[in-house]
Amino acid sequence: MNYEISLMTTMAISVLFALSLNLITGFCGQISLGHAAFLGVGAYLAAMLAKAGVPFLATLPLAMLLAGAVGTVVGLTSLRVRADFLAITTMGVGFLFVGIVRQREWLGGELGIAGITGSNMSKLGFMLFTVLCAILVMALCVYLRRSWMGRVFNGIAEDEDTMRVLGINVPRYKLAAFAIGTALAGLTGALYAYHFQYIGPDSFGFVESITVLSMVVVGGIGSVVGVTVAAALLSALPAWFQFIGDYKLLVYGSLLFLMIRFVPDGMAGLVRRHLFKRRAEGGSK
Amino acid sequence: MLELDSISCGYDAFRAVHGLSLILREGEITGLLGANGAGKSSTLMCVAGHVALQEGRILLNGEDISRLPVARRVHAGIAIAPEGRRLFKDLSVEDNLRIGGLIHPAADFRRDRDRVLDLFPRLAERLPLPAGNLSGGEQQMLAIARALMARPRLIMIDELSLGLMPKVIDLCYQALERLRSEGLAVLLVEQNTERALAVADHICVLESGRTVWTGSAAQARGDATLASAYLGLH
Amino acid sequence: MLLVELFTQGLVQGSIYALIALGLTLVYGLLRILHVAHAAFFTLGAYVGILVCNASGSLILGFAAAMAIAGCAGVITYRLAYQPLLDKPPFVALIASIGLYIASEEAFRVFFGAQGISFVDPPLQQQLLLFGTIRLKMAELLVMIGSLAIIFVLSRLQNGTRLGLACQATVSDPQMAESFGISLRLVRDLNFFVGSALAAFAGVWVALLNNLVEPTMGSVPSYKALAIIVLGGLGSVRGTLAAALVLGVVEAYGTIYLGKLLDRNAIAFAFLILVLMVRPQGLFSRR
Amino acid sequence: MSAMAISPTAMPLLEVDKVTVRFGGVLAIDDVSFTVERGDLLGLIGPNGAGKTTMLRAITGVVQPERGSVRLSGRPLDGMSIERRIRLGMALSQQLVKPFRDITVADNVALAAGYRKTLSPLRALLSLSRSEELRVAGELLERVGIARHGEDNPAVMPLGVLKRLEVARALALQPLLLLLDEPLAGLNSQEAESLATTISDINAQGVTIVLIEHNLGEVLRICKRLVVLDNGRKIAEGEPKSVMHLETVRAAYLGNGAGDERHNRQPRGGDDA
Amino acid sequence: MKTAVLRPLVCSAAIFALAATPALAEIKIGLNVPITGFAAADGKSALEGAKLAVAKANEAGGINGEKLELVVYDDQASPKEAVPVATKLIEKDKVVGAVSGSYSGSTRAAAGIFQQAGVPYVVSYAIHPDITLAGDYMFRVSAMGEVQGRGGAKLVSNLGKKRVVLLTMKNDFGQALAAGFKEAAPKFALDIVAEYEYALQDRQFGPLVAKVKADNPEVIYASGYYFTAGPLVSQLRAAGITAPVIGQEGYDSDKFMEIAGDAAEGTLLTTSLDRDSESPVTQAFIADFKKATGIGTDMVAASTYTAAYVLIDGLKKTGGKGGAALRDAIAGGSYETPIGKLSFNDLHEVSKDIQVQVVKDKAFRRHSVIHDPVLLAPPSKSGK
Repeated sequence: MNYEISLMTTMAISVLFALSLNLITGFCGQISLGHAAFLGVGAYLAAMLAKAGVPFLATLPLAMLLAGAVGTVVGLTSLRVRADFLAITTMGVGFLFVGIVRQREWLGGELGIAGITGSNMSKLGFMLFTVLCAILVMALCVYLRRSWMGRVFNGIAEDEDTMRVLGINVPRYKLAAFAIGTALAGLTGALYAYHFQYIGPDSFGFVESITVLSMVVVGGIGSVVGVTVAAALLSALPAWFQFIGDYKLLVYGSLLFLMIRFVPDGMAGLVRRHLFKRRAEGGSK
Repeated sequence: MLELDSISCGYDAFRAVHGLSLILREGEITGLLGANGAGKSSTLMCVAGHVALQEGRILLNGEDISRLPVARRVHAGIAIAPEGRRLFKDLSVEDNLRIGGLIHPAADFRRDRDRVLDLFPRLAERLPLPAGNLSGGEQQMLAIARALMARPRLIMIDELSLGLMPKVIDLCYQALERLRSEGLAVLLVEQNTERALAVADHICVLESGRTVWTGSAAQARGDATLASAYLGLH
Repeated sequence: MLLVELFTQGLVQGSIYALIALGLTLVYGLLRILHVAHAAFFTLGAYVGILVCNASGSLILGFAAAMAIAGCAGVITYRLAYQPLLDKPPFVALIASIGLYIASEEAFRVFFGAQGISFVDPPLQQQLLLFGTIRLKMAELLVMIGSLAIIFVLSRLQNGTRLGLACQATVSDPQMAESFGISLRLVRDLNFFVGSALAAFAGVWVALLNNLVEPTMGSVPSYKALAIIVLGGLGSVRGTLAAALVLGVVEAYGTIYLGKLLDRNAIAFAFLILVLMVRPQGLFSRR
Repeated sequence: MSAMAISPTAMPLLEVDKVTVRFGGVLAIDDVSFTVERGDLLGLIGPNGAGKTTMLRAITGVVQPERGSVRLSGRPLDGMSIERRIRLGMALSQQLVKPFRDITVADNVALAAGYRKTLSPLRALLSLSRSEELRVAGELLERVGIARHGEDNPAVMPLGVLKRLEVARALALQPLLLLLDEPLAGLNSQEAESLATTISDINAQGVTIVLIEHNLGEVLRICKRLVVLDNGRKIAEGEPKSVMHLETVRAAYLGNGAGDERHNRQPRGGDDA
Repeated sequence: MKTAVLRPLVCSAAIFALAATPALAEIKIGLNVPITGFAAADGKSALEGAKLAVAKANEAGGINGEKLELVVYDDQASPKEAVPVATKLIEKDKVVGAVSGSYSGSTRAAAGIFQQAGVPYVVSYAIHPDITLAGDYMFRVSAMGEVQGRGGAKLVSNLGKKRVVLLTMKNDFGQALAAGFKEAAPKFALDIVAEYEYALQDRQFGPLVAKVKADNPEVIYASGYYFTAGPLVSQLRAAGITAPVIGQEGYDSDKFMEIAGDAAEGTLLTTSLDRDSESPVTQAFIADFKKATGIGTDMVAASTYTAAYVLIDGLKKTGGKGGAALRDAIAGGSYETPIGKLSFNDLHEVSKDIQVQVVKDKAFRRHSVIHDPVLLAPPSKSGK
C-alpha cells in the first residue's frame, strides 16, 4: 500500500504545482520558465522551519507567504518585458535561485537539507492531506475562473492593451496572478519537503520548471481538469515506465513531442473537440 | 488582362469580399473605392495570394491563377505596393529595390533600378539609407518602385495618398499616369476619391464587401448620387 | 596580465556561444520559435565529428560531415516538427522543442553510450605562446578565428548576395518577401540548414577543446544560447555575436571574482535580468 | 446618465491645453488647444494624417505630450496611465476593433460593465455574480442595435457588428466622456446612419462625446461642434456649417484647394445597390 | 566503434531480461541507479558492478541453493524519482536488502524509506553525511568525502608541498572533499592560496586555469569526476602549469586518461581501488569486470560491486533472511573486497586506508598508501 500512497502523494504534489503554474500561464497568459524556483522557496522555508521545530501546519502559510512575496517581485519583471522575453527572464530567475541556494551554507549548500520530518502524520494521513489540498486548489481554480478576477485574467491573456482601455489596472492583476500562483507553488514546495524529506538545489532547477510547464501544456493550457489529469499522469509516467528501463526518458521526451505536435491544444482540446463532434453528430440526427 | 470572376475571399469563417467581378486592362487605371473596411485591401491581397480565395476564379490572360503559389504570381507579372507600404525597414533603399527585382537576373538590376529612379528621382539620393528612415512620401514611392522592379504587367497600389502631403500625392499620380502610358495595368485602392476619380479609367465601388457601383470614371464623376452616398462628401 | 588572459578566455568561450546562438537567432528571427532542441544539433555535430575523424583520420572531413549531417537533420526537424506548428501560440513550439531535446539527448545516450567518446588522437592540441605570456591551445585560437571568420562571412553573404537579401527580406516581412518571388520554404530550410550546421561546427570545436563528447553536453548551451539571443535583441545577428562575446567575458571574470557568491549560470542570468530590467528590448536591439 | 447628474461645476469637462506631440523629429500635434463642454458632441476631423488619432492618444494617455496638458473636469491628467483616466470617466471605442474572441459578444460588454467589480484584484476575486452586468450588456446591445448577436462569437461577426460592439463596450463603462475613434468606418451607409443616430441619442442622454470620423456626412449631421486638424495644427473650430465653409478647411481637405459644392450637401440615406 | 554502439543495446537487453524474469528466483535484492538522465554514465558503471557481484554469487551457488535476483530501477539521480523507486522495491518486489548505486540526493531520499521499512540498504559511493544518520539499517562502503579530503591534505604534506590551490566541484562530493581538506590543512601547515569552484556541467576552465597560473601554486587539489577532471587537467597542462594535480576517486576511470591524454601523466588520486594490489580479490574483480563488460573498471563500479558483495555476504550468513538479522549480520562482518578490507563502525561507516594512485604510461599505478586511522576516522556515533 505504501507504494500507492507514496505515488499518490507525488501525483497530488505535481497536480498542485501544475495548477499553480496554470494560474499564471494558463489563466493570465504570463509564461514562466522558472516556476520551480517558487517550489524551492516554499520547500526551503518549510525545511528550515521544520528543523527549527515550527509545527507542520504553521509552516504551510509561511511558505505560501514567502513564495508569494518573492513571486510578486519576480512578477514585476512581467510589467517590464513580455512574451518571449518574459519566458527567458523567468528562466533566468530559476537559475538565479538555484545559484544562490547552492552557495549558501545555511541552506545546506550543495548537500541540501535532509531529514525533514515533523508533519506528524502517517503516510496515509499525509497523502490524504495532500490530496485534500489538491482538491481545494482545484476548487479555487474553478472558482477563480468563474470570478471577475478570472474574467479579467482571461482578457489580459488575450489582449492586455484592450483591457487597459476597459479601465483595468493590468499591472496589479498580473502581480495578483503571480502572487497567487507562486504562493500556491510555495505551499506545494512545503508539502514537497515534508513528503520527500530531502531537498537540494538540483530538485528545483530548470528541468523541474520545464517539466511542470509541459504538464500544463499537455493538459491544455488554462484548463483546470486537463492540467490536473496531465500532471497526475505525467508525474506517474516515469514510475510506470520503469519496465522500459533504458528508454524511459527517450519515450517520455518523444511522447511529449508527439503529443504537442499532433494535439497542440492539449488533452483538454482533444476532449473538447471530441465532445463537440459528438454533440454535432447528435444534433444532426 | 486580369479578370476577377465573381471572387469571394476572406479569413476562415470571415468573408471580406462577396462575388466581386472586375476586368483590368493593360494601359488602364482601375480605381477600387469604398469606405474603410469595405474589402478593398482584401481584394488586392487576394489577387496577390495572401488572402484565401473562397469562391470564384482569378484569370490572368485567360489562364486560371487561383491556385498559383504566392511566390509564382510575381513571375506571372503581378506586383503589389501594399497597405502600410510594408517596406523591408531595416534594409537600405537600394536593397529594397534589389529584392523587388529578385526574380530577374542580377545583371539587369542597374538598368531596372535606373528606370524606376527616373520615375522617382528623389529616391536616388536615398539609396544607402534604411527604408525605415524615409519620410512617408518617400516610403510610398519606394513601395511603388519596389513593385516596379519586378517589371510587372499589373501593379496593385493600396492607399496611394494615405497620409501624404498634397505635393507628394501629385508626384505619385504623375508617376501613375506615366505607367499607364507605358502600358501597365494599374489597380488602385484609394480613399481620396477626388484623386482617384480624376485619374482612373474605371471605377469599382465596394461597400461591406459587395460591389455597389462599377463603370467608367467619367460616368462616376457625373453621378452625384454615387459621390455623396458612397464616397463621403469629397 | 591576468585580466587580459581572462579576457582572452572569455572570448574563446564567447565565440563558441556565438556559433551556437547564431543558429538559434536565425530560427527565431524567421519563425519566432524558441528552438531549445537546437542544442541537439550541437551535440550531434560533436558526435559525428569525432566518429568521422576517428574513422578517417581527417579532422576536415569530420567537420564537413558534422555540418552536413546536422544541417540536414535541422531541415528535417523543421519540416516535421515546426512547420505544422507555425500558426500555433509560440509556447506550443517551445514545448515540442523541449520534448524533442529530451528525446534526442537520450537517443545519443542509448546509441553512443553514457560515458561519452573521445578522439583517439586528438588533433590541434599543441599550444602556442601569444603576446608574451598568454598561452592558447591551437584549437582555442582557431575556434576564435574560425567563429569570427564564419560570422563575418555569413554577415557578408547576408548583405552582399541575393540569397542573403532574400533571407533578410523574409525575416522583415515574410508575406511581402513571398510576393516578390521568394520561396519561404527555401529560405526557412536554408536557415535551419545553416543554423544547425553552425551548431555542429561549434560542437566539433568543443569536442576538440574538451576531447570529450557526452550526451548531455548540449544542456548548458540549450538554455544559455536562449539568454544570449535575448541579450542580443532577438533575431539580430550582430547583436547575438556581441552578446555572446560579452557574456563569455562577463562569465570569465565572474567565475573568478564572483564565484563565491554565484555560480557561472547564475552569473550569466543575473547579468541577463539586470540588462533586461534596464533595456527590456535587449542589449543591442534597435527597437 | 447618473454620473452626469451629479456634476454641478461649470468647468469644461475636457480641456486640451497647448498640447504638442513629437515622434522622433516629426511634429504630430503642434500646440493644439480646445475644450469640450459637458453634453457636447464634438467632431474631431481632418484629412488623413492630420493628427486626429494622435490627439486621441494624447487624451487617453497612450502617448505623452512633449508640452501642454490635458484636464478632465479640471483635473490634470499628466502622466496618468490610460486605465486611471478611464476610471476617471473616459471611455474609448477603438478604431481597430479588438473584441475578446473567446467570449461571446454579450460577455465582451459585460466584462466592461463590471468595471466596479474589477477596480481591484481583491474585489474581483470576491465577486462572482454577473447577472447585473449581463442585464446592462443586453440593454446596451439593444441600444447599439446588435442585441440578436449577444450569444455569438465575435470571431465570426462582420465588421459592422464589431464596430457596434466596440461602442457598446465603451458605453458599458458609464463614461462622462466617450471617445469614439472612427466608429462608422467600414459600415455601409444605412448602418452608418443608424449608428450615427444612436451616437446622437447617447449624447442626448447626457454623455459627452468626442467623435473622430471620416464620414463627413454623418459628422455634419450629428455633431454640435467641430474641431478641424490639419498637419497637426488646429485650423478651425466652431459650428459645423460655418466651419465647413471656411476656405482653409476646404483647402486642407481637397489638397489642391478646389472647392466643390457637394461638400455641403446633406447625404441621403438609402442603399440602391 | 561497433562495440560502443552495441554495448548499450546488449546492456539494456540485460535489464529487460532481469526485469522480466518471472518471480522464480527466491531472493531479491534491489538496486536504485541512474540509468537515464544526466548521471547515466556513473549509473552504467554502478549497474555493471552490482550485476557482476550478483552473477558471481549465483555462479557460486547462490544462497543455500537459491538464486539471487537483482531488481533494478532507474532513479535518474533525483530524490523525486528515488522515493517511489524505494517504496516499489520494498513493497512490490519485497526485496530483502538493497544497494544504492546512485548519487547523494536520491540515496538520501531513499534512505529514510528503507530505514522505516527495516530493509538494510548498502550505499556505494554517495557521500552525503546524513545518509548513515537516517538509521541503523544504513551502511556505507566508501569513505566519506571529508575523510578523503583529510587524506588529500596529508598527501600534499607527504609530497613535501605547502602552497595549494583548491579547485572545487560544486556539488556535495566536491564540497565535502574541500571541507575535509580545509579541516586538515592546518595540521600539516598547508597554505591554501585560493579556492575556486566550478559547476558539474563545466568542461571549459579557461578563466580558472588563467587564475591558477597567476596564483602559481606548488600543488593543485582539484575535486572532480573523470568527465570534468579530464578536460581540467588537460587544460591546466596546456596552459603550462606543471604543479602536480591531486584528484580523488572521481577521477578513477580509464576514461580520465582517454580524455586527458598525455596531460594525465603524473596525476595523483586518492581512491579506494588499488590496481597494483596484491589482494587476489581486487585482481579477480579487475579481471572479471573486464571480462564481463569489455571495459576497464572504475571506482563507481568497484564500490557498487562491493556494496552488493557486502549485502550478499550478509544474506549468506542469515540464510536469505532480511530485516534485523540481516542488518546485524552485515554490521558484524568484516570483508575482503576489491576496495580493501572493510568493517563497519557503530554508525555503519567504514574505516580504511586510502590508496594513492598515480597515472603512469596511461594507467593507474600504486603511488603510496595513506594509513592513518586517527586522521581517516569516519564519523561515528561516539564521535558525534
